[in-house]
Amino acid sequence: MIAAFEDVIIQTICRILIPFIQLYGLYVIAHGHYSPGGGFQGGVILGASFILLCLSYDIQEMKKRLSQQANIIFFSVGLIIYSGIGVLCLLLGGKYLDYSWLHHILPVDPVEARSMGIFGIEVGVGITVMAVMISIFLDLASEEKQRGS
Amino acid sequence: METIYSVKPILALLVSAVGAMLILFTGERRRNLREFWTLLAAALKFSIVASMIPSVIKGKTIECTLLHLFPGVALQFRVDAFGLFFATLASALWIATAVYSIGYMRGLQAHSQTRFFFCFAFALHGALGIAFAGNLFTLFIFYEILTISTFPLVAHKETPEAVRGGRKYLAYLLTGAVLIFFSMGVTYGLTGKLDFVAGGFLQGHGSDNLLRFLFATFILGFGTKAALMPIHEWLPTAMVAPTPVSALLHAVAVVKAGVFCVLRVVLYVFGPKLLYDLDLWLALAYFASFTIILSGMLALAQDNLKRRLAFSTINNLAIIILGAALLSPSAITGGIFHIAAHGFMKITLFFVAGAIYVKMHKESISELDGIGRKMPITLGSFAIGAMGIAGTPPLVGFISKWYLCLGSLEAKEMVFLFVLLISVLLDIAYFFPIIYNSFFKKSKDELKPGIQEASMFMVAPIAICAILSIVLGVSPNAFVHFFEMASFAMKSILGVGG
Amino acid sequence: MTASPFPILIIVVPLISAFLIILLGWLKKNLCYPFMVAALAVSALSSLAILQEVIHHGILHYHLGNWDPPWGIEYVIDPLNAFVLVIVSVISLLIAIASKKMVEREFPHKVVFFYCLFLLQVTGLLGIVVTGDVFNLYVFLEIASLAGYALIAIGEDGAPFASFNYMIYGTIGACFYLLSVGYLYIVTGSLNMADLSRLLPDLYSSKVVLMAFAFFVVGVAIKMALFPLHVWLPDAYTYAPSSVTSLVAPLTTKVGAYVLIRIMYTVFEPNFSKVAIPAATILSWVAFFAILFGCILALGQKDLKRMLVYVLIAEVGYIALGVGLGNRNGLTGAILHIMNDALMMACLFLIVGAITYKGWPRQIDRFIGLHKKMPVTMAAFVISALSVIGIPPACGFFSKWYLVLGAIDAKQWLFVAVLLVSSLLNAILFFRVIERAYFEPGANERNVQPVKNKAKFIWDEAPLSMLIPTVLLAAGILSVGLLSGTIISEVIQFALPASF
Amino acid sequence: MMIGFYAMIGKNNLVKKLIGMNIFQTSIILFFISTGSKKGATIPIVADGHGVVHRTIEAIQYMNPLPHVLMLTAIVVMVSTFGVALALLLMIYRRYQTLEEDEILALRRK
Repeated sequence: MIAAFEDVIIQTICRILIPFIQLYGLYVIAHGHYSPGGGFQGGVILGASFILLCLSYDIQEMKKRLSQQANIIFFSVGLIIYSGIGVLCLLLGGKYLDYSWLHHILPVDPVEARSMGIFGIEVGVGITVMAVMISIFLDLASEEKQRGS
Repeated sequence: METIYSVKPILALLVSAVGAMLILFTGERRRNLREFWTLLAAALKFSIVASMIPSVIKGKTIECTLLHLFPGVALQFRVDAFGLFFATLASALWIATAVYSIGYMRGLQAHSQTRFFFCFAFALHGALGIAFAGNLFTLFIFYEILTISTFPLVAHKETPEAVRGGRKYLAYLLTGAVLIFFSMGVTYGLTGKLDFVAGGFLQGHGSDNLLRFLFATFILGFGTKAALMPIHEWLPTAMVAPTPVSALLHAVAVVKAGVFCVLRVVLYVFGPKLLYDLDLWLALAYFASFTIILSGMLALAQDNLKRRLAFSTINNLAIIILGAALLSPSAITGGIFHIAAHGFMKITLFFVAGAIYVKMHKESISELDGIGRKMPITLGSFAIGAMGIAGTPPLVGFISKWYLCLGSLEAKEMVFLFVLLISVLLDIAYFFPIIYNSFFKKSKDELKPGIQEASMFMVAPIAICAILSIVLGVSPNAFVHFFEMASFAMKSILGVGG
Repeated sequence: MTASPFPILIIVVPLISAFLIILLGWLKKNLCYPFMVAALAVSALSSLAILQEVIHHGILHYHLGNWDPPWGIEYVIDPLNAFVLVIVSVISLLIAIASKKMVEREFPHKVVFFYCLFLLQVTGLLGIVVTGDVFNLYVFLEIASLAGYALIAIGEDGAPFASFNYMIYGTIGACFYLLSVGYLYIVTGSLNMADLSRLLPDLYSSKVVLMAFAFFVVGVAIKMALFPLHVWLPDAYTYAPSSVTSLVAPLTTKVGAYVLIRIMYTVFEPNFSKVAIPAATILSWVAFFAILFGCILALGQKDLKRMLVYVLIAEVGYIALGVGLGNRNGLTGAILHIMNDALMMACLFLIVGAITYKGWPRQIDRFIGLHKKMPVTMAAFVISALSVIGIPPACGFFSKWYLVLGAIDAKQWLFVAVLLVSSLLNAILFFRVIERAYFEPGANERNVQPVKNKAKFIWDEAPLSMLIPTVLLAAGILSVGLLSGTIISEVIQFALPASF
Repeated sequence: MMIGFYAMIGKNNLVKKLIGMNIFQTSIILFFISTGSKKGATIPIVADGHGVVHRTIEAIQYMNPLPHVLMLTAIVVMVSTFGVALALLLMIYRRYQTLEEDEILALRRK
């Protein structure tokens, strides 16, 4: 089990590093469609930042920032964004996940709408993957404190 | 032979199904209402069936198709003379059995009567479905309904041996059903259609050996229900059921349905010409006469009254099949007519056995000494029924036996004439001791003096059936033209003319 | 041709509602159940609409994201998968309705997650049936099985271990499937089923294609729990909660059978599985043993649920036999049996659920007097038992009839024998239970003197929400039996590959 | 792949089975990736970025991107199977206090 040892060096470094890790994660999500990266990888990095926080401090610390219930809400919201965009294109008359129809609502030509659409998908996937990573880690790490709900 | 398209056959069928549902819903609370439904259903069914007789006598067949199951086969009902013959018999005897079983059940205060009457009505639904079936597939559907609905009846008493009897009953009949399923598949594979054609439709399809094999599987399949000798074991053990059920089983529906199906297969699927070419008819005839002789012997050895009647039923069924197997005109007429003759007489005998059991709680023959004086009407009609089966002139049994002997002469096979005569001797051998003991012997244990007849509900049907067997004996075409239908069916099978 | 939205609606609606339910669960817990039923109702209705369209307008194509087939994922609906689609969605709707009471009693605190996983499982199954892309089928296969592992693990104390075994087997099966997709991709370069069936014929001689076909069939056989590879099924389905078994048992194996038919007869040429490698004969022989051992093992079971699981293995054997026979009658029988068996198994497992819900033990010889307490459920049990045995009015008989005809056409007398013997074994199995429930001496306190207190039935029936689906399924069994003629002439006739 | 397959079936300890499963899945992913590679081809990203008129791209230079994308999904599937498997192991451990298959079977039979 992760004992909450009070090692100042690790904690201070982590406290500085974590925001930058999260920033980098967002960068990776944002540049998904024309550089290596995308929803999955960015989400994993974001999840890793929270797990790092949990390793350096202890679970309660992480719980304060992101409670179990919020975690569940996150990954369902993420997926709703993903399929929501798909349904949005459907409602606009195109096929499911056909972003070029988004130009009806976005002030931009169909080609640009495609990249906008794929970006929205990347964000949704990123949030879900982050939340799933954290919930897997939480289940494994905190096994004797509370019954697995 | 033009066909009329009318909905009467289905109406007749639905009457008992609807009646069964009504019986189920009235349940134990209002017994009299439930009994009323049974009687109403029986009367209605008989009237619808009777209404069809005039048109069928004039040579028309009534047909109606429900839905097409798969190419070449439909859920189709075709009422021809032969089908209607069996239907009239079944529905007429159902009225008598319904009245009798109400008396019997009230007499014994038996439990769960709702289930009993529900299954009774469904069994008749199955029997009539078999009678009206237009093709082999519909016949198989109602054959299964009959088996399933009579299973709870056989195991009615719920004592361990009743349940075991039910299990054996089911084992035999389901194995038979599987055999029929297989042979139906092969027939459909060979000919692509399953409709009955008077005079057979298997001519020229498939090699001789395949047809012989198919004939064997068909006879074994339907034979289980017609209780042919090697596969008759379930009939005596099913005697454990209450008497109205064994009356239904042996005289009205189940076993008669088996014989009816065997005749349907022999005369309407294979047909006389094909049987001549493959000389299968000789095999079937010898098979049937083997059953006649053996069951006659076994009947002699039975002490329990109902088991003795069971073996005599096996004996008579084999006589009917022998009649059909001889393929000569009067033999087929005699065979078909014997279904009705045996039905009326055997049902009287079973009712008598039931009355004796309810009144005196006696089952074995040795205890029946001197009972004639106590229950004159019951034992009197027993005597009439027994003599009828033995073939004494004024009774209906004589007519069918006479035509059967004529048929065996026409078929120029003396062996079967002797077999028939031996069977008459055996009938006399196992029936007359009962009559003699009950009337002329002093009863050993001191019975209460005076007449103790069973309740009105039971004696009335016994007397009616006995009188009917006399009336039909005198004029075979009374009321419902039984004989005319039988001879008309024979003409249609042998292709009009001898 | 037509760009009707139904094919995608079937998948998206349950998917989105699976996650909306979690949000809903956070806000108002009791709204989850109606929301789930509504979502499944929408997908059931759209599947019926699709069936209607497919019958009238022929094959439906739906390009996801408007990419053309060889590149983008394409949903193809032809009469075969429209037929299976209707079965899967209608039965999952009925079971969803019936699961309410069972779930609230067995694990009240996990209800929200149960509904979400339930919907995910249904989405996975529907996805497998709808998709026309081989890799997309793998993705949906994994969605369905992962949801299945989690659902089964919720059950009694033995469930996690059984689910773990199921997972090991399931992953092996899925990876074999993935491997064969890889092989096909190397050789043909495309993942779309229609494209594959065009490119493959001239490659039949290459070893890679044979390898791919072998991995396909073995992988799907594991998913289908065909006899030698069924070891995970008995434990997994017996320890799972009864609402999960009644969803998983009828559907996963049937969808596996559908995938087998789809691969053997649409992606690969029908004569490939006869000529190149004798896959059809091997499959029918495996099915032969499946039916035989399925019935024999079922005879030895004391627990009703476990007995039904082994009967399920025998039923899967029937379908595999139909597919293996490879002639018109055999395949019609197999496809019809997919529908019949789904109906029968759903009804039977719902009845087991109702019985355990009312507190009865699951051992067969403790069912004394059951018909007095739960008459309607037992009536449904008798109807489905008759159907499994193969008694005419019920639907089981008609599919068995086609299988026998197929076997006779193929001159395989041994298969005909096993079909008939197994219906006898089924008869023994089910009448053993019926005897206990209806005829045991203690059943209605048999006493000769009249039952004074007007022994009216003491109706201790299952709750209405469970009873209505069971009765509907039983009615479905009877009506499908009688209407099988029209079903075949309308739908299944076109589903058969042209070359039969 | 066969090592993983053996471990999954042969091994007694449940965690070892899990590791076997991991090896098994990874081997398939590697197999897919290997199919996509060509001699001397660069990573499948068009390097000159925005604003440049699309000049013709010879596919020969770039590796085939499709297997990579497929394996992206397969990796996600692998991770989620692992997540569920580990949760199951937790429940089994909590229930039986052991992860050896024969001990669990013995406990269950009691």
